[in-house]
Amino acid sequence: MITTFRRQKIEILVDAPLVRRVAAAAAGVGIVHYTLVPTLGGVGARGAWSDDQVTGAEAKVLFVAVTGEEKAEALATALAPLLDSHGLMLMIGPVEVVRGEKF
Amino acid sequence: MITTFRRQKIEILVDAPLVRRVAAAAAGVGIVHYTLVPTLGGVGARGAWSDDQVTGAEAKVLFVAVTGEEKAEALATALAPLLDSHGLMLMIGPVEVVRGEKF
Amino acid sequence: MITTFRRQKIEILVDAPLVRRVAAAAAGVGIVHYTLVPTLGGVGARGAWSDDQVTGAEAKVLFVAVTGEEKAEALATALAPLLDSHGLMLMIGPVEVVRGEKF
Amino acid sequence: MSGGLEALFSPIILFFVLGAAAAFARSDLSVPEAVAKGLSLYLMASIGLKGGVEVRQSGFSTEIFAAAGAGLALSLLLPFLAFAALRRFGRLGPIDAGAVAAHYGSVSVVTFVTGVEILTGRGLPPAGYMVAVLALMETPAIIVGLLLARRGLAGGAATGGDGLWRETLLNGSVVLLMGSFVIGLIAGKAGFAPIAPLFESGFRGALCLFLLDMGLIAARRLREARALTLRLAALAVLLPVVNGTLGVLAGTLVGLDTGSVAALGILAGSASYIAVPAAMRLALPQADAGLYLAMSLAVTFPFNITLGIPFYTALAGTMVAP
Amino acid sequence: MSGGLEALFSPIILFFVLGAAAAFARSDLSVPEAVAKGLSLYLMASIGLKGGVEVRQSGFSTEIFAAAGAGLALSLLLPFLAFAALRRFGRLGPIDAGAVAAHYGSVSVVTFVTGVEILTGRGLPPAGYMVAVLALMETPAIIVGLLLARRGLAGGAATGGDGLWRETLLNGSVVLLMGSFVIGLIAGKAGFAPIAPLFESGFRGALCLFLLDMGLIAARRLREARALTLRLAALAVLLPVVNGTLGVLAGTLVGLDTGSVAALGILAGSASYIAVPAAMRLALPQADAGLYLAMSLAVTFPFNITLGIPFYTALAGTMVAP
Amino acid sequence: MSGGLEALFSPIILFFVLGAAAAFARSDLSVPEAVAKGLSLYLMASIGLKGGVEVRQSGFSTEIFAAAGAGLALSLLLPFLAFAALRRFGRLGPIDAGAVAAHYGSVSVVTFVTGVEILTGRGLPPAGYMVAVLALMETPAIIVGLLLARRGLAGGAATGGDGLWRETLLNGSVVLLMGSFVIGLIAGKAGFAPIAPLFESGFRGALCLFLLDMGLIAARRLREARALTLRLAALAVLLPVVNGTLGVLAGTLVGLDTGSVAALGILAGSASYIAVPAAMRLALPQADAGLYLAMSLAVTFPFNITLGIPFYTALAGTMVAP
Ligand SMILES: Nc1ncnc2c1ncn2[C@@H]1O[C@H](COP(=O)(O)O)[C@@H](O)[C@H]1O
Ligand SMILES: Nc1ncnc2c1ncn2[C@@H]1O[C@H](COP(=O)(O)O)[C@@H](O)[C@H]1O
Ligand SMILES: Nc1ncnc2c1ncn2[C@@H]1O[C@H](COP(=O)(O)O)[C@@H](O)[C@H]1O
Ligand code: NA
Ligand code: NA
Ligand code: NA
Repeated sequence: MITTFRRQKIEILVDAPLVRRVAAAAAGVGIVHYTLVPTLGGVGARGAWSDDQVTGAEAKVLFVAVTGEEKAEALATALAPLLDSHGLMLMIGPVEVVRGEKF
Repeated sequence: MITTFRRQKIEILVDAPLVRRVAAAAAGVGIVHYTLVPTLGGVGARGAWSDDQVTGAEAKVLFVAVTGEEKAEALATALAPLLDSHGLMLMIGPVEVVRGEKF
Repeated sequence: MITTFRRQKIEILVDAPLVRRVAAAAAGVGIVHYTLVPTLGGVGARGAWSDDQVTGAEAKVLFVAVTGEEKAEALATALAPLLDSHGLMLMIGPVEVVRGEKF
Repeated sequence: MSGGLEALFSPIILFFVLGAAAAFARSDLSVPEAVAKGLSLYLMASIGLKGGVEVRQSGFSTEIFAAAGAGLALSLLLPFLAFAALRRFGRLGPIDAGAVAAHYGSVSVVTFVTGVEILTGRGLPPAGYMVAVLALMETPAIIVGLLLARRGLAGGAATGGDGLWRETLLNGSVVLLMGSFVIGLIAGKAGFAPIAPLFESGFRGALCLFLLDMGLIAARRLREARALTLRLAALAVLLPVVNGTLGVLAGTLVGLDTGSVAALGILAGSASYIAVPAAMRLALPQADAGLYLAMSLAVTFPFNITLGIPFYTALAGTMVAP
Repeated sequence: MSGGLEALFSPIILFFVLGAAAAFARSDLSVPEAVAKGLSLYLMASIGLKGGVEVRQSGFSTEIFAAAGAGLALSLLLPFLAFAALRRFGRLGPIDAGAVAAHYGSVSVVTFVTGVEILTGRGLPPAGYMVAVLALMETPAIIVGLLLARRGLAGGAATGGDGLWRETLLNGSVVLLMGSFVIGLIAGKAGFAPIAPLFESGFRGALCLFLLDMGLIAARRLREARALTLRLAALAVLLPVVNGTLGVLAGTLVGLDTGSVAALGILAGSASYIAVPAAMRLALPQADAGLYLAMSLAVTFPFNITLGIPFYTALAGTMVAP
Repeated sequence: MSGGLEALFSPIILFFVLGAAAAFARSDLSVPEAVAKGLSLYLMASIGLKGGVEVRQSGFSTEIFAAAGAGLALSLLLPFLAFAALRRFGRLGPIDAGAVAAHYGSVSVVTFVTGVEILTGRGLPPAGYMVAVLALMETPAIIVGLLLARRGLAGGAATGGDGLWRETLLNGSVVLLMGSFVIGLIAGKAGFAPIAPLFESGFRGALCLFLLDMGLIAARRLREARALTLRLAALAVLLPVVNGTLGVLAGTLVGLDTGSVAALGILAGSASYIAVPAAMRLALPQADAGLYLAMSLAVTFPFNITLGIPFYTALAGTMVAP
């Protein structure tokens, strides 16, 4: 029976050209490891979008990081101003991981 | 310290041509915002599938919506008949979000 | 009101050529149904990677399986040796599903 | 028929064989899906354009209506035959039988394109209007297949409503084929000239790369096909032979030229793997996608590409011969 | 102008119409995004190369600087005009007006490419250096648009900092256009010869397929455009007409040949949908992307492709004519 | 050597430089991965086909076996040399040294393709069978590298079992190269003619676009390479020079013509970035992928494309010259 550790999974839906800025904000609160997941489109308060690569204006990416509760909250706090202005979506959910020292 | 709100993340794995119908069902229970995430393939009770775009017959997409508990359950109930007939997979998990009024 | 069942969602970030091996390990503990989700890139302890299809050396895929607690733990245990040697990332989170007998 | 079999050694077919061999040997060779889809769009636009330009050249004739009528009749009648065979000999339930029958009543664009290349190489180019016949034959069988399947369903649950009809009649491949055909008609030889380098010279090479991918897809699907019984595999060879023969007969009866008769045989003998599977997922989700794709894509398509086309061609040669 | 309208029946435009019609009819026809992006890279590399080769042939001249100056001036001044019209007549807030104004000051590569094809077909090929003018006109309007918008913002929040300047000046399309232009300059006719089959013969065909996709994208966007009022839709037609006319005037004033004057009109009349939207998402995220893409891509682009180009061409013909 | 350096100003190389410059300047220029993969498949099919057609023309000869033997020997022996240098001078542990050594024993298809273009442009086309030699040299070094690395591992954990052998021997690029070669052999000049427009005329242009992407990838990787010490960067230049020289020597010894000798030098001097990295991820996951990709892709590949190929060519000229 392997030991697991409770961590938080943060997922941030962010415009592709803004990923660097989110990564920088994450690094600012000590979150340096992450994974990017593609998306196809969606609908929000600002209307519908879909990732046509020709204009490239609307591609969004999921920035996923697993980390401890404190850092997760710190990142949510750090990004709060951007959430509204840049139309990001941020979710935090509980996950169990092995090798807890890594996260 | 930012305030977070507890919501539900619904993920529905659905055949690409059926996405419109799932979105309509979601809108029917008041869920109008969502994000689509691509998938590559999988194995289920009906065998293996993989997204070759040539036949296009088997592409599946993850329909992701963050919403309150009630609407989440309402959508699960509304889609129940389709789950079996159309081979959808539906999961609901807990997430914390900021800007709770949006979800 | 539909009945939901509590299950575990296992997500494993794995090098594309190793997916077969993870699927075999999962089958070994009785998890035969899964879905694959693409990724774009990321940063970890071993540095940054991104999925350029030309070398193909660094593509990673999310192996997602919904299953019961026991099988989830069994898979985590079975994969433990690979996590370090092959740089996999494994997360387990709670989800509710309908049609509980399927998972 | 020996002449036809030579075509087996043309690079077009050899690339298909290479893809199939690679997949059977479990090589990791793969064509990116976006590229394969792009190639398929290119091939459809190209064949549509060339058909339209040709009809503009040769002018409309009663032959066109004869060919269209024959094609339409075939695509409405062949599903009944297929349904009966699949129910009795294939031992399928009505839902799966209906779904598979729709595939065999419809047509495969790539089989047609490959056939046209082979026929043209042998000096028997089909008439340009056969492209329109192809587009015409894509969808009617879907309706027949659904009606046949519905008898097996409790209620009228097999209809996809509005969505289905749009999905079917405005299926991307039908729209692109017919649209390009009309553009070819409007543009004519002169308007086509500036774009001919891409759509004409590159065509056969692109077909090679596309068939490489089709070989990979077909063989991978065959390896994973669990639902494919021996009886069904046999039907996946028998149905094209019978349907193709009926197509050649129909073409001869309405008085087409040899190349067009062979092309009608190829259309009748081919089974859809684009428009129909997509419609079935929507309208008949209870049917087993693994089964109908295995039959049409993993057995019938390779059979047609390698042996079917030479057979229909030879048959057309005998029937139409002076 | 009747001669110009003939161009409406060239396959290039017809494929655009086909795409738009398919999207309006809600067909599921679609070009994979990766393929569309690949086609757009190919078109930019091709136009850059050919421009460079041509300038190498014809040598540098003062005309080049005149054209560059006129282009630069247009792209710095047109946003002011557009901003005023969008604020007063269009009733937009300063942020949205600034964002949209930037689009109309900048240029659309595909409109230019299509225009060059049509002009060349009519015996009025623009000078090779117009490609450099195109690249020059892509980014300055972004700065003007941001300055105009910023007055509407509380603080200096409209600057994207470093990231923005890099994103803008080193935008992929600018880099590829100018890079290919320079490669064409270095390679000259002889160096270009071995790669000409791909970049020259295939060009028009590839443009057809790309415009098919643009038709799909533009029409889908129009269908989903919620923020587009009638007034704004009217401006999306008026602005290109006015800007294009100013472009033709400017070109005539600095003494360019007819083809180049028409090309400058096309550039001035076109609205960006690549470089500018990307910059706006970064620097002015409060602006409504749905709005500026609807105007530039869903209204102005189709207008220019069909009616705008013949109009600017006819105007250039009247103005420059002896 | 001055003649060779002229090649630096061919569009093929200039597009590589453009890509690298764009990436260093942090432009957002990028080629969609699916398109790049598609281009790479096209280039491999094309080079395979042309090699096969040529061998069919010239007939089999003992030279083929001599070249194959020389290639095989090089790819089995070069890893030992590289391993020693990487351990002592490069200060790598055995696992990383084994992984990197495998890369340098194997070959780079694109380096070869670019070399063939340059050699052909200089009137020194290598023999068609060199494509088969290329395919032959892709995998043996993987085995040697793994054996060398395994001595550094506690157990026999460095074997990937069945999966590895299949992955390696049936690697997509090897299968496509050899498959196309065989198709070329079977089809011969006549069978190749109909598909030549795509596979021959388009080749150099496609190579330009592909090298644009390789420039982007190589430069981005160099910027992110953290594990690359000065010593290792030096080795990434020294190893190709030494290996390339040994390749030229071997080719001269077995009596090949100048073009083929230069091609063998290019093969020996090149380092894999497709087949080997994939195999290493599977069989030697403990090795640092960032390191071996940085060396082979970010240093050796650009070196070979710009300076290496002219050097091996000049060397071959001196050695083989009458
Ligand atoms: N409740 C939600 N569930 C899932 N995705 C959402 C939700 N709200 C917003 N999004 C995503 O975030 C994007 C931006 O949201 P908005 O700023 O509200 O337009 C949307 O286009 C969706 O893709
Ligand atoms: N337990 C599971 N975990 C993850 N994905 C699943 C699971 N069950 C089904 N799926 C996905 O849902 C698809 C349809 O499932 P089924 O209807 O059981 O064939 C499968 O092909 C998988 O991609
Ligand atoms: N904390 C984390 N959150 C999200 N993704 C991670 C995390 N740690 C590692 N990864 C992903 O797993 C990959 C391998 O991790 P590593 O073995 O630490 O280099 C990384 O490149 C990331 O894509
Ligand atoms: Na048929
Ligand atoms: Na403009
Ligand atoms: Na080598």
